[in-house]
Amino acid sequence: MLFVSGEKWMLFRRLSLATIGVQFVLSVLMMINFDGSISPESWSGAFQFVEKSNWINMSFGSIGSLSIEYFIGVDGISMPLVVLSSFVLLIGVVSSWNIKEKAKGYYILYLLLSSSIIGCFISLDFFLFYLCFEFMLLPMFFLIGIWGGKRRAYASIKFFLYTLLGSLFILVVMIALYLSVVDGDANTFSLVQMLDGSYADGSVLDPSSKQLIFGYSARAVAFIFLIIGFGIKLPAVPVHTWLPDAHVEAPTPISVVLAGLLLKVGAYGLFRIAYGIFPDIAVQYASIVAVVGVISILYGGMNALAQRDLKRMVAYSSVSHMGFVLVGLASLTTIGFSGAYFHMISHGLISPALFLIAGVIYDRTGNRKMENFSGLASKMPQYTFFMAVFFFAGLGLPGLSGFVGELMVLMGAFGSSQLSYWIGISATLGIAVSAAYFLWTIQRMFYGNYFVRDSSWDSNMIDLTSREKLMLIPLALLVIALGIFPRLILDFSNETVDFFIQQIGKFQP
Amino acid sequence: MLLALVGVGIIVISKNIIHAAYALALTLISVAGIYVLLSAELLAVVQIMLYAGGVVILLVFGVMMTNRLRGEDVVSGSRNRLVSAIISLALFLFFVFTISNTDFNDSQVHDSDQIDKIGISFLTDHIVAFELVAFVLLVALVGASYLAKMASDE
Amino acid sequence: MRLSEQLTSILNDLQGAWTESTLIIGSILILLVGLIRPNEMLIKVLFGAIVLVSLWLNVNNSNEGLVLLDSLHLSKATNHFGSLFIITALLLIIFPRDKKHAAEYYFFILAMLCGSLFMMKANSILIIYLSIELVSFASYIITNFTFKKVAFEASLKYLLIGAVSSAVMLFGLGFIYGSTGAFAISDLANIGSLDTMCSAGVAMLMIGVFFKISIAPVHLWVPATYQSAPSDATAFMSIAPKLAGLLLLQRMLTLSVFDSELWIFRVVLILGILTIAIGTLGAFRQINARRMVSFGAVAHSGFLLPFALISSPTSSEAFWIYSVAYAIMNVAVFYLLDQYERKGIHELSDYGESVSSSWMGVNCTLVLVSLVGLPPLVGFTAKFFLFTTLWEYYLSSELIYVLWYLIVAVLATIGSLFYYLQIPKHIFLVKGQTNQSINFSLLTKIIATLFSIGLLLLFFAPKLVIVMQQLLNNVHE
Amino acid sequence: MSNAMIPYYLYFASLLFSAGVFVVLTKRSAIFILIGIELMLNAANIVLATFSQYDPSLNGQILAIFAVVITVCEVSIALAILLNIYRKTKVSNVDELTEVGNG
Amino acid sequence: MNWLVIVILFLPLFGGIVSFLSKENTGLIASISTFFTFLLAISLLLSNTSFLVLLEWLPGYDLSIKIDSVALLLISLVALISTLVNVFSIEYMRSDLGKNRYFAKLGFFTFSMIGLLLADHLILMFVFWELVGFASYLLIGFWYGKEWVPQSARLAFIVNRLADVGFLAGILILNEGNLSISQFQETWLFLPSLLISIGAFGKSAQLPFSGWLTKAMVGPTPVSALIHAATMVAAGVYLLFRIAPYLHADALIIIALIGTATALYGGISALMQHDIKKVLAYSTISQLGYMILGVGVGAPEASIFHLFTHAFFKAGLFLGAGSIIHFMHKMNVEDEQDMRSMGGLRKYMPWTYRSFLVCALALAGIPFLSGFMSKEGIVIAAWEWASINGTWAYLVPDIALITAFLTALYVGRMVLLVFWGKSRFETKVDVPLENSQFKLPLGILAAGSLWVFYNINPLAHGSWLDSIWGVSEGHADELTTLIVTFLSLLLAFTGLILAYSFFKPDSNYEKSYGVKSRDRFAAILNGFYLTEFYHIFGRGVEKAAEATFQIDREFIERSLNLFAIAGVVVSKVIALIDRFFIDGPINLLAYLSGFVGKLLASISSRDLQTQLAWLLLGIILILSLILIF
Repeated sequence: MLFVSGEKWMLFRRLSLATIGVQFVLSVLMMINFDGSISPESWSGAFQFVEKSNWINMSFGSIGSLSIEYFIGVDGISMPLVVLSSFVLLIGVVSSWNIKEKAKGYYILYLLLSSSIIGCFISLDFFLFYLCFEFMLLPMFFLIGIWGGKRRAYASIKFFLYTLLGSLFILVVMIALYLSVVDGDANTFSLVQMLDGSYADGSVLDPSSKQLIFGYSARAVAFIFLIIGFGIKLPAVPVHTWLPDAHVEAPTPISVVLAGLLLKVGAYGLFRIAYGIFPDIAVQYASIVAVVGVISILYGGMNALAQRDLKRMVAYSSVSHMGFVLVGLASLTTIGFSGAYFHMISHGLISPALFLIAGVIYDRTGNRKMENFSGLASKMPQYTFFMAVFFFAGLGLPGLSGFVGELMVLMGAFGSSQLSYWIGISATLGIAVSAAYFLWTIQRMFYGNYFVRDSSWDSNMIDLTSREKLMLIPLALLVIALGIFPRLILDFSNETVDFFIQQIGKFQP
Repeated sequence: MLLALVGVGIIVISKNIIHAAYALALTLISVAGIYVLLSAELLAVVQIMLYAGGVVILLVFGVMMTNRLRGEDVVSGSRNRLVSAIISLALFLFFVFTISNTDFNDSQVHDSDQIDKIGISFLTDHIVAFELVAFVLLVALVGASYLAKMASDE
Repeated sequence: MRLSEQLTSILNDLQGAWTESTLIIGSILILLVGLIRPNEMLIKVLFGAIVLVSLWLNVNNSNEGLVLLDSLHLSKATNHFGSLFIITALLLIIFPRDKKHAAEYYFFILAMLCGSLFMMKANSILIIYLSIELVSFASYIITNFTFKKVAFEASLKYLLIGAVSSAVMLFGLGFIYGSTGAFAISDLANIGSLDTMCSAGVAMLMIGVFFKISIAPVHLWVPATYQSAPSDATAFMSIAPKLAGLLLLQRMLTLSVFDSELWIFRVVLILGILTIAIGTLGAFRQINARRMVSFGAVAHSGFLLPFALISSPTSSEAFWIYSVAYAIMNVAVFYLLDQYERKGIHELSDYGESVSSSWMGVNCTLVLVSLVGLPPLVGFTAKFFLFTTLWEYYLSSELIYVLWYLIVAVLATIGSLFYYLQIPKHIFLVKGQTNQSINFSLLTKIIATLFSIGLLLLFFAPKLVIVMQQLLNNVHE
Repeated sequence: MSNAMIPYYLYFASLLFSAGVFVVLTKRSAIFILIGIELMLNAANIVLATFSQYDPSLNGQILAIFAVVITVCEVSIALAILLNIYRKTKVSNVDELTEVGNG
Repeated sequence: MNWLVIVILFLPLFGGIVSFLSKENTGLIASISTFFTFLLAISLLLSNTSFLVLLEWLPGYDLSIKIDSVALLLISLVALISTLVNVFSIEYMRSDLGKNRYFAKLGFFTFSMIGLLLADHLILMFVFWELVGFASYLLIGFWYGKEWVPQSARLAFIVNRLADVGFLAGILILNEGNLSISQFQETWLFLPSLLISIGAFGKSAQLPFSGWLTKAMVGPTPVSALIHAATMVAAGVYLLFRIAPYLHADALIIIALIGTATALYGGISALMQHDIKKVLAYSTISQLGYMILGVGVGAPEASIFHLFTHAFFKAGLFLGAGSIIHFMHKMNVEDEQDMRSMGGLRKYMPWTYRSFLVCALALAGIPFLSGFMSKEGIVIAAWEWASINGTWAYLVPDIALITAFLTALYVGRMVLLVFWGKSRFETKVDVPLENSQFKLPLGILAAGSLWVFYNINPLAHGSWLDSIWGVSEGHADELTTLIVTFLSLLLAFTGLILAYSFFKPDSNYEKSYGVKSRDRFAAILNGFYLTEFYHIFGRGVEKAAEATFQIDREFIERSLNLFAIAGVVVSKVIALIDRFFIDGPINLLAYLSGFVGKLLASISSRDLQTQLAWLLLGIILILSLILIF
């Protein structure tokens, strides 16, 4: 953490850059050392680089003890996400280069945020996970609330409340899980034990105990709670409305992190916790989740089509894209899971880039309304080029990473035994919708005769600076690389996902 | 007992605080009589001394120092009669119900040297309470005098 | 003879009441010193010394069980909770005091403290009554110490409500006494079952204690009083008597006699739910910061209430953690509010003026977020333990009310965000009308920071709370 | 004095208590309210005294005596506060005291 | 051999990239690279290579590339036409600023198209399918500065995309671990067959997706020649050719009907156009209809042959049109593509005229030219098919014949109006003005339309290429062949004669043609308002999107904030209760007793006694709870 006194913002940004840079290098090193070919026998065998030490251990006399552990490690699912996070965070630092106001606070919060995001991905203790999950809220709240746009107060509070609501659902499930899962004799928060399903006999969430809460089985209630909780973070329709506001009001780097990583945390939670711990219920509720996903895809897409604000459009496109993740999860097939997973990664690259692109125009003019611009292509060809790469990646053009994820998700959806064809076909329609809104945007803003609403902006309409290129080029390269060689990522996650599906397969009818 | 009821009646009906205060004195004295009937002589004495002698005079003082200073009527309006009546009636009915549901048969009267006994238990069984009440008195004394001083200061 | 035996046992047990005796004597000392030399610093130092001595005595107290001829009941819990109260009192030193009236002021604080200790330890119903009255009297009087008209009003209302509830309680005590012949809580354990009259008595006794804990429907005095009483007195009032009352109630209600009395559980849980609801919903509409926080405190009383019903080790552990967290948070929040009020910031909308002091704003936010119960602050740990306890309790008791309680508590936690966050919202997000710059002294900032660090630290190392418990019980591992 | 009389004392106490409640609720003057409270406390004392006669250690009576003492203190504090209020506002009716709070 | 495939695939892309980076000679580099691709493909074709390559792309999903002679032949075709178009474009785009970009995009397109032809795995095919669409989008939108250009480009892409949704959904329904065309065994079910066919319809501009093709004409004309005549639009046919054996019978019928309808639609629409490119575009639609029809009636090999020949003559026509437009542009004619401003171009550009005429006649289906040979095959197959399927099915060959007549008619009209008669513009030059870079491609393409390249017998309906696509011999009986040949020849010549009689120089029509009058056949001119329909559809979607957003803002948002609002409301209610709870019962009782008075006046929640009343009420409730429980 960065508690350096003084008022020099230069110092802060360099320090944070260095910190995040080191973080990135370390995570890449880790990834290189990660062995993706291990096929796990059980969840406890799936994790690597495990570190474990006792953190909180309280004796409760006869009841047992509360033990919370500092227990971290990565498997094939979290490893690439860790790298992605550090990468996107790095981009975020670079893009916050021109934040000078209250820079100290900004960077402190930013680093707090970054460590909690990474913490989320690597923690193997539910409590630790939850902690990091919550920990993201406050810095985010302030980052949006202080450095945001005009309606920042509204947006940040909305964001905060929504996400908090979600996390309370998760909290309830966490407590229930804690009381049901044992490691040896003692109750534990260890995700590994939860995943391996070592339940205490007769406890609430023990699959064999069939405990009812309000007439539903306790496990179903817990699963639904988790879906709601992470669904808010994801965000899925109909609990997505915080997202556009938060994005629109957040400063560019924060939008980048928000879209690139925070949404992934929600998805990761669904993977790891909702689907990992409750595979039996996941099978039962597959079609409901899929329907929510499809609605998110189409609904988000239609909303994006109606937007006049570039950032808002991108925000809704995120809703649409995260719908694919839900569909992929709901398919409960290897390809669907991998697809959902891949889509997370790819969206983690595309959406930051899209927000950067929106940020570029905002930096120049202080305006993002589409109707205020047209024909930018002739004035800013490089900008247009990058825009095209990411827009087309967003609409799922083959050869770019967006396509692979969508394709795999759809393959999963069609291949799933739980879902009817109509789910898949409707989800496929989402591709057309995304084409519509991205292309429309391109047409309105970049093609046609050059025009800006306010002639005073004219002088600012310069092409990309080298700093902006520095951010966009790596993203573009990665998007293309992943589009052509998806196995760059999938080789890491493959074994884990296979094992995952095996676990779920036990409950398939 | 009847006397007490009369006093209560006056309090309830009266609008004049002074009248009410005197009626309270009447009630208190008759309650002291009841104490005697209940063979709680010490309590009766304390009742007359502290209550009838202390509280009522305090109250009258209070009335004098507030309303009277202004030369106004010492009449106090009343309100919410119906609700209040319902509430108090409900309470009363509840108590009556409770009491009538209870048997009081296995007890016997102990009639001995009360004052001795009480004095001893003040210093033995209830020594803590005794000290405590002393402290409470101190607090109240300091508080009341302090507040009164505050009032006269400003 | 019996008398001499009694006297001997009193002498033997006297150690059990040393703390209180010290406090009584100390308070008189303060009063005297105040009469002779009304020097603020001197009084503060004296106050600190008295409190420290009593803390030392309390920690070193080794008596347990019934002492002083069944008047008091000592246990590990009374020991460490007593120390907690004393420490809370000690913390009050950080609040700045006006020169005037310092001696009297601390006298009443000590009286409150002493009363709380007695209340917590009371066994005889006589002591219950007296200690509650002692605390009440001290509170009534201390409410006046802001010397504002509103304070007088508030204290008069407080007194009248208090008097009514104490009359009810006394009536109830009479019922209990009458129907069972029991004159102490420990005697209640011996009776077979409760008849209607005794139940009524217990209920009315509970009303009296609820008055101190500020549970609905006897919470009505809270907002007015908290709003107009001096900050430190408010902080103390919201901690020591409340927790003491809870402990008393816990000792009483967890007697096996009441196990079969379902109505008690229902009534307590329903009132708890009601209290949470009223506290939370009431806080929404407030525009005065202090008043809002006081509604929050009412909600917290509701959160704490179930601990009075549950006697498991988990519960007592959780109770302790919640109490410690609550004590620290409340002292902190009232300290901060006090500091802001000293700069003329009372209403929520005034907080926009303080945008220039963002460091205080951060501290403020941390404390309030902790009150909401979010990580990474100890408020979360407390809530977490509370929920865990309730869940366990639900599983063991199968009372549907507990589940509802849990649901309401979770919802209220969400709801509490809406109002607690008003202050940070105004500090950071809404600009004030005037651009006067408000600066806080370094000392204030340091103290506020220490509070924040404490809240964070206890979150990351909740073990410290347990260690503290052991230390306060003079147990060394 | 027989056991049979007990309920009647208790009825009487209840009546007194209820009357006190009524007074507390209806009268506007703070002093009147205090009088009401006195009635309630007296009722409680009667209950205590009633039961005390069957108790060899007379605890009820002792409690009642303490209660009387406490009541006196209470009244004195109340009057002191009232005096302060009166000095400030020239008001002694509680419903005219509406300054605290905003609802 | 694998490396050769990769070279073939990536050479055009590489050429495109290099030409993008190079300052000068961009077109030359691109041309050379595609030419080498062509040579390579031809050499592979001649060496009769055929193999399968597997790539593991996703874990567990091998993508297969299959090289066989059909693919190689078509690759050669694509490479050849691409080369020619590149050469043509060097001159055509000489003065354009963005020509680097242009050649790069062309290279990218060629790459995608070759990839599409190589793909054996359906997903891989889909990948390139999309890339082809994307490249087309880029090229259509090349002159993005004009307002309607990007709009048209977007329309083309989205229409394609919609069809692709069907394609993808079809593929995914089929997906059971194997998606390589060469490894399919059984006939597919109806749904996936139909869905995949929809994909093909989209790319091949069949009804109802035809509209995009005419819109696509806003791109540079060489692009139209390459993409929208010869290659991309043929992708759908190629796909259907590949999967024809596995298609469900019902789906085949639908394909046949759609093809027929499209053929007729294109033919009618082409009749009335004024824009030379539009004529060609509708004609392309019509011809594509033929091909699709061919697949539908079970003669995919005839279709692919038609595709092959059509590629030559239609590319020739488009390049010819490009040459004309280029010329008109130099003449500073305002509507450079409007036939109403042309006329008598024969003498200014004789080379163009000759090649254009050859190609046009090939299109009309005149013997000795390739069009005749391939089109006959389809019509004969349709006739055969109809004879099996019953009376109603004769609709298909009948309409095909009518379309042949229409084709001859509009071809004749176009040639006459453009090249014959007097010029309707101000001439500035008298000498023929043609560039060798124009002549070469035009010549090659026109030559490619001659019969000799396919079969020595000008009246035969097959060619030596038949062996490549493995046509099944001798299924048509002589009589049918004879009748059909006769009929179509008759119709074609009738059409030409009719056209001549209408549009011959100095005819009434020809004289009045330059006058831009109101069109009597607006519906036909506008292609039956298909694109307008798209626009309406698009607006509908837009409206729906707006509505969704409204829902989002008004409904979802509200209902979700209900929690907060509910909180506020409840707190208000609490306040109200606080204030009126006492009032309520009092009110009631007051009415009853007629005792309405001051009681109600001064009750408020701040008031102590109300609070006390609350308190005591609470106590009573608690106490009564004891009794209840």
